[in-house]
Amino acid sequence: MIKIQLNGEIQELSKRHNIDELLKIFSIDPNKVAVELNRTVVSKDKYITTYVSNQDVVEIVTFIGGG
Amino acid sequence: MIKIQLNGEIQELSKRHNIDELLKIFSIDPNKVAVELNRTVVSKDKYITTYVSNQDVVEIVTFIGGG
Amino acid sequence: MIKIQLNGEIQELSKRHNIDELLKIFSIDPNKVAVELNRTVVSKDKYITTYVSNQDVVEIVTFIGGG
Amino acid sequence: MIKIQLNGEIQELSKRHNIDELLKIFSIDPNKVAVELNRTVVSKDKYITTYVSNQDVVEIVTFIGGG
Amino acid sequence: MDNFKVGSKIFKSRLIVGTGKYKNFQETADAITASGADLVTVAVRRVNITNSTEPLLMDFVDPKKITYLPNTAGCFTSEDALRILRLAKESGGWNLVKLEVLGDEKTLYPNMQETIKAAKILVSEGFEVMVYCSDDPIACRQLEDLGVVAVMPLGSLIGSGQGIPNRMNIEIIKKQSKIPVIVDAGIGTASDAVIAMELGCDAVLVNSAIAKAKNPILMAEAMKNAVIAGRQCYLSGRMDKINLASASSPAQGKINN
Amino acid sequence: MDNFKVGSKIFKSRLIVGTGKYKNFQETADAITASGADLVTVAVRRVNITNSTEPLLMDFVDPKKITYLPNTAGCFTSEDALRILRLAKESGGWNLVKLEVLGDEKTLYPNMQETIKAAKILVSEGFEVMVYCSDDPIACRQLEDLGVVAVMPLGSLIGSGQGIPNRMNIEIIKKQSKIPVIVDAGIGTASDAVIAMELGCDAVLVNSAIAKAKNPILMAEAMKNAVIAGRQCYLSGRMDKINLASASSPAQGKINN
Amino acid sequence: MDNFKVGSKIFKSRLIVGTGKYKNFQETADAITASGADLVTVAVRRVNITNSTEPLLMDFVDPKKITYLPNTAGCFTSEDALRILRLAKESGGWNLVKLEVLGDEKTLYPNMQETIKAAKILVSEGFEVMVYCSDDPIACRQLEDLGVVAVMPLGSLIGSGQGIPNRMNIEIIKKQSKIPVIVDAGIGTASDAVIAMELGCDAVLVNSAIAKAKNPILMAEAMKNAVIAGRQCYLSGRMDKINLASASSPAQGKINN
Amino acid sequence: MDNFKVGSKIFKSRLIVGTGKYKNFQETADAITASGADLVTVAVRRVNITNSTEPLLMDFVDPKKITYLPNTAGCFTSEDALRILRLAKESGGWNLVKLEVLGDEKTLYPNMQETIKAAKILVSEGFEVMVYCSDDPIACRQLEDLGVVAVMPLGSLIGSGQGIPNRMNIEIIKKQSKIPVIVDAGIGTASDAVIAMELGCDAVLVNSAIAKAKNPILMAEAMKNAVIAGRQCYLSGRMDKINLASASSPAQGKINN
Repeated sequence: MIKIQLNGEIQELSKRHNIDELLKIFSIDPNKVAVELNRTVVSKDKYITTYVSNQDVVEIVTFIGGG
Repeated sequence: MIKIQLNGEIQELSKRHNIDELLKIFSIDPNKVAVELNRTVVSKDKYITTYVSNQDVVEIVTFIGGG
Repeated sequence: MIKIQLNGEIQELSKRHNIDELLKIFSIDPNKVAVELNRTVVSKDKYITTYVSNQDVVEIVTFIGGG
Repeated sequence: MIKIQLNGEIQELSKRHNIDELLKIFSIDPNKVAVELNRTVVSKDKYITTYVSNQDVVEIVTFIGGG
Repeated sequence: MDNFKVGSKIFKSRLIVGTGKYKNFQETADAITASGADLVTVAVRRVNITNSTEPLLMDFVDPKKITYLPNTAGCFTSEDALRILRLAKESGGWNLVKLEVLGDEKTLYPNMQETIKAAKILVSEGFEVMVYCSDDPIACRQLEDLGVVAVMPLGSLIGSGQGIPNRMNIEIIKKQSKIPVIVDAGIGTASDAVIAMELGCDAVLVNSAIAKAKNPILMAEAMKNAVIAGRQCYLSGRMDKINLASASSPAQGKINN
Repeated sequence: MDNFKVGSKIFKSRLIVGTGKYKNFQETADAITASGADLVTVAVRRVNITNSTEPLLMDFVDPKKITYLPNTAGCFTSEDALRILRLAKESGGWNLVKLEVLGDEKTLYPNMQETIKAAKILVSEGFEVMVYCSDDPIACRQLEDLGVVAVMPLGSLIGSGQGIPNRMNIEIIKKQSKIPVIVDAGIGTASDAVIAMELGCDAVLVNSAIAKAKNPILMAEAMKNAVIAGRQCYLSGRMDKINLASASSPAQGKINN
Repeated sequence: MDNFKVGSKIFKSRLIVGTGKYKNFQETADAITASGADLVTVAVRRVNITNSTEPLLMDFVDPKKITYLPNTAGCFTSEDALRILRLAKESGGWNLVKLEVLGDEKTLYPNMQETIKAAKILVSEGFEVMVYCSDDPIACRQLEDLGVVAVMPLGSLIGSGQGIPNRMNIEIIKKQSKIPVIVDAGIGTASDAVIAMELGCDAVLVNSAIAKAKNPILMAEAMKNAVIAGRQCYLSGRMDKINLASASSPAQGKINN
Repeated sequence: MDNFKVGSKIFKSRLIVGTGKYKNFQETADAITASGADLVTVAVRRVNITNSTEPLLMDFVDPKKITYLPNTAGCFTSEDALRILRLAKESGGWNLVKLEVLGDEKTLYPNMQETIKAAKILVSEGFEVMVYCSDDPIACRQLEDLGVVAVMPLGSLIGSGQGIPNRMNIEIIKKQSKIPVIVDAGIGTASDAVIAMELGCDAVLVNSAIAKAKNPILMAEAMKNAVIAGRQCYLSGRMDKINLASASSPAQGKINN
């Protein structure tokens, strides 16, 4: 049982997950987002090998309308 | 007893008056106004000799603020 | 032998001509011009019956570029 | 005999002079100018005690018309 | 389709072009084609008696395809203007004409007294009269009441390219008019034409801005697109101007919140 | 063809549109189509964790067909801007980005100190940086010297629709720049866009003027034609303005001579 | 001294003020004093029969010290205007009058047809006529030829405070006129008055801009100084505008040379 | 009294004049007198070694009566500017100085990066710094936060006489500033100065517009009155602009009612 801050909100995970699993949990299409772990961008090819730990801060972003 | 239209309103006069009397009746200073009788200007020197008759239309005007 | 003023210049004609002949003399296409005889427009259907006399003033105009 | 650069031009002096003397030599009113010795401002109270040496760069400036 | 109706005629383009000031008739024809205009102003002048073989505008711009709008350019009295337009009518059965009676050589500003006098007569003779006029809303209404088919207020002096300094007058004229309002004179560049159309005008007349451009043909195309853009802009209803900034991207969802 | 080249990319349209402020994604997509733009700005924001099924911009505007230009709208420090653009780069391999570092909420005027700081770092990280900036010719040159691929001076405040009050600055910037100059912010109507292009700008960025029009789709089309008209006008070389009138019809040949 | 001569009269001030729209007669009088004006417009209206004791303008503004300029405000026909001015003449022997014949209630734009008609008659009756008119140079010349003593083209609509959008017309009118040209209507702020004078106008008429200011008395003083500044500026001949910078301090003598 | 306070000093006049570009020192002195200015900018330059008898500005304009404001005109780096002002300070104990660091010869536009750098140092050395700057509201706030005593945004390019194209920026700067805002550069005519003051500016700096007028002395007086008029206008609160007409004479009491 770990706690992370995901997009500004606390989320509880049963165990440490890698980014790939994390996206699946929230059913997010990896091709449409970018992920930041503790203020560092995680490149797509590291989604499997990168695990989130307790207290980690994760941001998952996408493109929206903007001027 | 005659009726005249004075500045757009019907006024009753006991008898035919000249302009000079007419102004006095309404206590109007002759030096501050101009008088029109039936659409013709009455010059100041004719105030004594010019009489208003029944049905006459009289306008007494002065200067007011304007742009 | 008659003299007319044509478009501002004196022209001599062997005899009285109608407008139709006049245009032919100067090889002008009737369909591209309008004719004025002594300041009155001559309608196309009167070109045959309208004759120019000595001293007449004739204007033959067309459309040119203009703003 | 020393050489200094004064306002961009080489000047020869018979000997080392202080700023006060220097101004006198060129008959310049001390109250109307400021003096810079080797890019450092010389305050008026140091005119007597500040001497120019060979190779020194001196600027003497005043106020002129400007926008 | 958003056609342009004036008098009894309907045109595809809201850009009317003049045919003066071009290098030659070929350039005139090419510019008209590039501009997409189907209504062009023309002047009435004496034919060359001494050389009747010299080419005419009609040889390059076919009046059956492009409607000629005879004008009275250069007339300084109502009499002259009437004389010209009666000839124009005869020469091609033209009914739709552009009246302009000028006040002086220096400004080419309209003489509205003479213009109104001539308009009255032309209407009575059955002409469909489009009138070059000042941007005076009252004079424009008087012309409309006389029965002219369009008012053509000047944006600025003919051939000056100074644009439309007094936009409020043009707007007032447009708001009050039931007949087409066409900005005539003063258009110097594409944005001037767009502004005229944004003000709600029904059409724009352009001559010098095209003929006097370094590249008249390309400028003719620019004007075509400008008039279309201005019309679409007017129809779509512009945003309000505001005095402070308004973000185009939402604040919500910012990662640094 | 008169294409628009910025950095290593080439675009057909000189109209760049923003994707903010629309009623919904469908309207956004329709407006883009009507505008003819092939480069559109987008913002980077958190995905909705709680409802991952809600539609995304990408579902309506295909990044393979329309190039996304990630911006840093809402960033007030260089750090925030860098963070956003690094994420943007990762999320789609985007290299061409729009940097904007704002000075305050009220004006959304750029903070040029922070902007220049961020631009320097982004260039060093291999980004192709287009920069929203003030209309300060010196700052624009400093940005160009840093290696940005385009300067985007504001016409007036973001979303204000106030147009381009200071045209001389834009002209000076254009004349001195080897990289594209794009008027960003302030365009409120079609004529504003035409004026920007007439000043010689390489492109125009429009968002509010389209999204906030009563009919955004028609306004998008108006802007498309406006940018084309302005570009053609610039290329064709406008007539000179003159202070008096110049007749469009010749005096020669007048019957009343 | 640079006096202002109109008709047979000479005035010290080139600022003519209206006397309408003030809170009361005292404020009117104070504003006139602050403005330095020695010529003020007044309207002609019926006296109050039912209460002849109510104060009159004359009780506050002495016509012996300040010249009254009777106007025909509110007249929409030449007949009405003639009637008013004939009464005005009688009421104080006034000869110098301001003619205005309006075209409609909404714009208060002059009806030039009626204005010219009335002007002709007034001149023949020996009036010295100053005429509120459009900024139409031809109509202004026609009025001058009729013998009016001053033309008073509007800057913009009466009471609109929109200033002088069409400066070229005012300049043309000034250049061609031998009689005084006075900008009437539209002045909304001090700079508008200065601009009118910089264009070469002989005087300016202001009413709403003073009466409707938060502090009318101070604004009256502002207008006084504005007209003086504008006149001096016109007489001194402004510098030319240039398109690039020109240093105010000399390069020569710089220590870093 | 409505004095003008900047830093620790108080001045009577809100018109600051430059002393450059005059025919000679006598004209400079006469213009200053006519302008009523008690604060004038001066440049720092090498004395003429070869001819120390040639007259100096000080011989015509007494620094005890008229405060000299040393500027750094012609400096393109913060180092040069610092050097000049340190000399200026010594030469007369001047503390109140005008900093300008220019970006290039052609535009004389400020280099804001260098300007901010120099301002920081000057403030730390105890100078009271007035700063010539761009009309960038964010940069102006940064300067205020650094402790400068006045910001002097350019209206337009130095010596161009183009006036104040971007009025919104000046207004924003004025609204946000606790220190005086002075429009510097670009004033070409009296109305430009009035407009600057109407926008709420605390003072105006004028040089070329006076020195380059045909009659500099009269123009100096014009500018004096212009600044007074503009200030009074600002304080009195102008009427609102309206889009239609508003009669200045009452309808009530009309004889034709």
